[in-house]
Amino acid sequence: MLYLKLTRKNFLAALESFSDYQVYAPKRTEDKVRLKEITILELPENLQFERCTHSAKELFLPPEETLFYFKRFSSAQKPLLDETKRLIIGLRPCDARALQVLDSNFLQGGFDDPYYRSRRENSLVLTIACREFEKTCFCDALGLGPDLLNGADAIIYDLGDQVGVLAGNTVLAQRLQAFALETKEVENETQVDRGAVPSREVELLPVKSPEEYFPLIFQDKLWEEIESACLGCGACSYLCPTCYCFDITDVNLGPVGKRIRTYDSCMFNMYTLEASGHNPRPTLKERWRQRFMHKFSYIPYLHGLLGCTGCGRCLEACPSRIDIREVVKYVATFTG
Amino acid sequence: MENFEPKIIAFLCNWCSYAGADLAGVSRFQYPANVRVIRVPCSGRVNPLFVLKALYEGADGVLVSGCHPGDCHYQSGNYYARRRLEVFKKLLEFSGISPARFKMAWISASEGAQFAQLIREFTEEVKKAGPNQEIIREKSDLEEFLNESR
Amino acid sequence: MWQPLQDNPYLPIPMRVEEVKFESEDRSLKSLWLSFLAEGKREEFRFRPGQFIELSIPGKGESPFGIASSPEEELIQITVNKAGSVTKAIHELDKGDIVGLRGPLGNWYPEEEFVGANLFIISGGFAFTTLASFTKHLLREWSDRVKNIDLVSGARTPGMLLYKDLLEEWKNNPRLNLYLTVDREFPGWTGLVGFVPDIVAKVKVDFENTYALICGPPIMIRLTIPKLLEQGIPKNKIYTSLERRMKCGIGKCGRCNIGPKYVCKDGPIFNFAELENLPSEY
Amino acid sequence: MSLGEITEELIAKGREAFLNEGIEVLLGFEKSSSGFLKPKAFFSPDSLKTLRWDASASTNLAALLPKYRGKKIGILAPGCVSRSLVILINEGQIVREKLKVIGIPCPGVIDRRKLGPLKNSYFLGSKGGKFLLESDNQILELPLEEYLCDCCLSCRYPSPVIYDYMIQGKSREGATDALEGRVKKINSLSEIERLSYFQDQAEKCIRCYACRQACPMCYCESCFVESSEPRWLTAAPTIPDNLIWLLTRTYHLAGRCVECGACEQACPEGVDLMSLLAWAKQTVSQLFNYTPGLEIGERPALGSFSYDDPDFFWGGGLTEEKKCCT
Repeated sequence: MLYLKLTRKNFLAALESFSDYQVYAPKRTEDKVRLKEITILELPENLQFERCTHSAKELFLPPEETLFYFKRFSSAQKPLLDETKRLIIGLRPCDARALQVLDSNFLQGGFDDPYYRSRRENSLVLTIACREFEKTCFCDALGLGPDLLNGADAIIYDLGDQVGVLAGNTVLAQRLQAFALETKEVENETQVDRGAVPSREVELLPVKSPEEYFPLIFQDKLWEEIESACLGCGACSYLCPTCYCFDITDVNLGPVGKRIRTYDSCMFNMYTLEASGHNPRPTLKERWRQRFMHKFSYIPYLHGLLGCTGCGRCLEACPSRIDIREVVKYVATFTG
Repeated sequence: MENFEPKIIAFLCNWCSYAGADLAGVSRFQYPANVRVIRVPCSGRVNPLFVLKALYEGADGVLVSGCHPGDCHYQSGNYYARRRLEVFKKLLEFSGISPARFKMAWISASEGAQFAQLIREFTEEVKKAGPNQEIIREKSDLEEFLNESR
Repeated sequence: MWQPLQDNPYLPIPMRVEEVKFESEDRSLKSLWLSFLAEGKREEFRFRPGQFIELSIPGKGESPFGIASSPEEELIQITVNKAGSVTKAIHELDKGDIVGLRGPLGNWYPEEEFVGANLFIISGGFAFTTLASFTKHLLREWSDRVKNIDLVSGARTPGMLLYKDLLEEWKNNPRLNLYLTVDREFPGWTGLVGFVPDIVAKVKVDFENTYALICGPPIMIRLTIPKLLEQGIPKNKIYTSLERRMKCGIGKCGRCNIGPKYVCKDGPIFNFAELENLPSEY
Repeated sequence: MSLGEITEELIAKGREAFLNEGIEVLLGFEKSSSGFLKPKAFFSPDSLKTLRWDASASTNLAALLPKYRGKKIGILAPGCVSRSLVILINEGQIVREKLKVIGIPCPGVIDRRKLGPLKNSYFLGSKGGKFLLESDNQILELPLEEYLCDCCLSCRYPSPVIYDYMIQGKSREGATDALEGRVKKINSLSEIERLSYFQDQAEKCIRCYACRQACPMCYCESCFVESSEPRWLTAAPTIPDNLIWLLTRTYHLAGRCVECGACEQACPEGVDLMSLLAWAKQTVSQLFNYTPGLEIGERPALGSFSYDDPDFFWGGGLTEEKKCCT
């Protein structure tokens, strides 16, 4: 990886060479901060962006997406791939980490999701190192940190009047090199000047190894305790950057129609309800078991990385203020 | 929009209003052809979701017509309908959907003339309100594919 | 694992309905035989007994169905129970209609493992589709490499027994001991009477070195397994095909998992040793 | 009503309900990791140590009842929750004998939205018209009145209408016109402005259904949004689909909503739900002189009728002359 130092002006000038890219950055409307399309000129020189309340998931797995158009009773079909080029700047290391979790589902495991792949391959993700911890952040409690690249195309460190850019993407590195004051080939984040990185002592969450969690799936009493506060809504899964479960339905207009993909949540009743009326996960006990185990056991077991990035969005969204950190601790101490 | 021809959906109760509409036809009363009639057993059967779904799919006006209070074949169907649809009509107005879009009427089996008059008035009102843009679904991409696939 | 037929696993392959046939008196079960619209697609569509497909009715949706035809047959056969909006639409299909198909999906019965062993096939109700495909393929291609084959097929009434013409054919097939049963006495019924779990206990089968393949409603499976274990068949030699609500069929939409295993991608065929250390979410 | 007293009394009444009345579960609150209270089902008397109630209890506990259907249930109930229970009894969802209601005279509950940036600070507790927050390790003492939900500000029934036990204390007095004010503000807008206001609300909605799950009146086995035959709206959170969701939800609550505000507290996207519901309550009470959830035995407003209901139908209640024109 290449580490480059540039003045702020040069860094923005370098970005102008991506003129054929749509630029997205976090923008506040009322009490929500979401990724909005802006022009490169509108990028603030201090490169300070608020943390998005809706994660970058909405650009890679949109709440609604057309898979293909069809003509009923005929074989006419027209798939719709989104190939717009996007440059997304201002995300945080936890968002980049979340994209790695989404990649593990959509780009590995024997099948390839063309819709997700075309959005992922046509996007450049530039994160910024966090200046301070939000009250609900806990990435450090999971062993991650506010200054990691986490597979992003580049991370921008605030070095006062300059910026330090650790570029994982070679194309981006070359374009920045022309404007750089200093460049250095490095192995990882520890070898670079990361400016003022916030740090606090934090007690690591007692996350177990994936298989250690398996026996817990038979402990009804544990999940009964966790379930009691949950209302069974989709707020946590829709706002979680690593929750990718989706539903597929058809929308018609006379003889034609389109098959669309929309969000779904393991907390909803219809999620596993079978045509016979049997529901293998009838109550919130089984559903909370699925939610927790999927992030802390199944994804690590199948793909080798935690399904939770410590971004804390579910803490803010939950109507019952359920705190997944408490659930991790409680599960670790549960003796049945 | 003078050449705008509104699409109107009418839910007519089978025992009175449907018969009234039939009488209007038999008696050769003239009334605009914009209305598409859906027969329902009683005005009490009309679920406000029918109205929202009709507007969502592209109707410009929705009419619900039943027997005059007291004449209902099922005794109380229209009384329930009266409370429900009045609250619903006001809800549509409160949410900013043009009041002309939804109309409720009592038409008995012998009021063919009134039915024709009702439809003439309602069509005018909807024409004045213009095409439904308040709650109509997004169709442009599907219409485009429809033309392509022809 | 199978080869994706094309680069977009969500895009159905256009098919034509060649034949339709009601399989049960109450017309709730209907079989369809499908052919590929495009030339050469049938050769590309290599599947093994136990796999399933997602049948797509544009405008209604998609549903998963086990493939009932054996790999040697030209047409793809599925049997559909009328339950929801998609299956109702499928029941209204007729010869010549165009539908879509995605697949073949999921894993298959591990035939290599069964070589040299006895096979005890148990089917209940209309879950006979993939087992029918397996048995047809077995009798046509490789029945010489297994010892004896016993098949128990049960249903609520004689009219509900699936693939009656196939069963007739197998009645006088020396290679196969066929036991048909219905839940209670019916006029003109000459076969066995009783629930599948009881018949399984009564049937004299050599349980030494035997693999059991069992598909049917959950209650039947739950009552039959202990009977098989009592006879000494180990858990890893009892295979079943699980039912689940499915959407994508390729392990992406996250809904059909049991523990870390996706029924659509890692299944639907599992043996009971595998199922033992998974949550009892099925 | 200082924090301490009510807690001891709550636990005492809870134990009594378990031991004397034989309840199997008590629906109450306990402190969450953020200090704000979260709903909790207590299954035994000695687990009641963590039972709490204060001004951060923004969940309507009646919404948790379906989870423990068939059991004998104890429940903490300020005014709005007790009225929800009355409606659930009238609509045949629960049986009065299976309920042990611990009535709480309600001082009002804090609106998370009004906390703004403070909403993620640690909530220490509420006491006598004040509440304490800890943010960036300094303690803030804030007046309850300025942060109460609009529902609580304009609440006319803060004391429980049905109860088996009653906690000492005084409910909040002086109902203001906070909710009516919001409705008036919207009514003062032009039709186009009203439409764009509600289209903006529809645009915020992500259809996570937290409002539905938080509402005790939304107990349907299968909600109309999950119906596929017919499919009323698509699963996509577009503005027209979300308008169908918001309007139909409001309509289904007309004459049933007790204005507890739990839906607005549950909504993660800040959608204005209470203006629609306050309008519905106002309209139903003006048209039919009906307030939901006050007596056991009353029929739902839109589930009943009277012969002299107002009549705005074309061709109805018209003068004789208009009716017989050709």
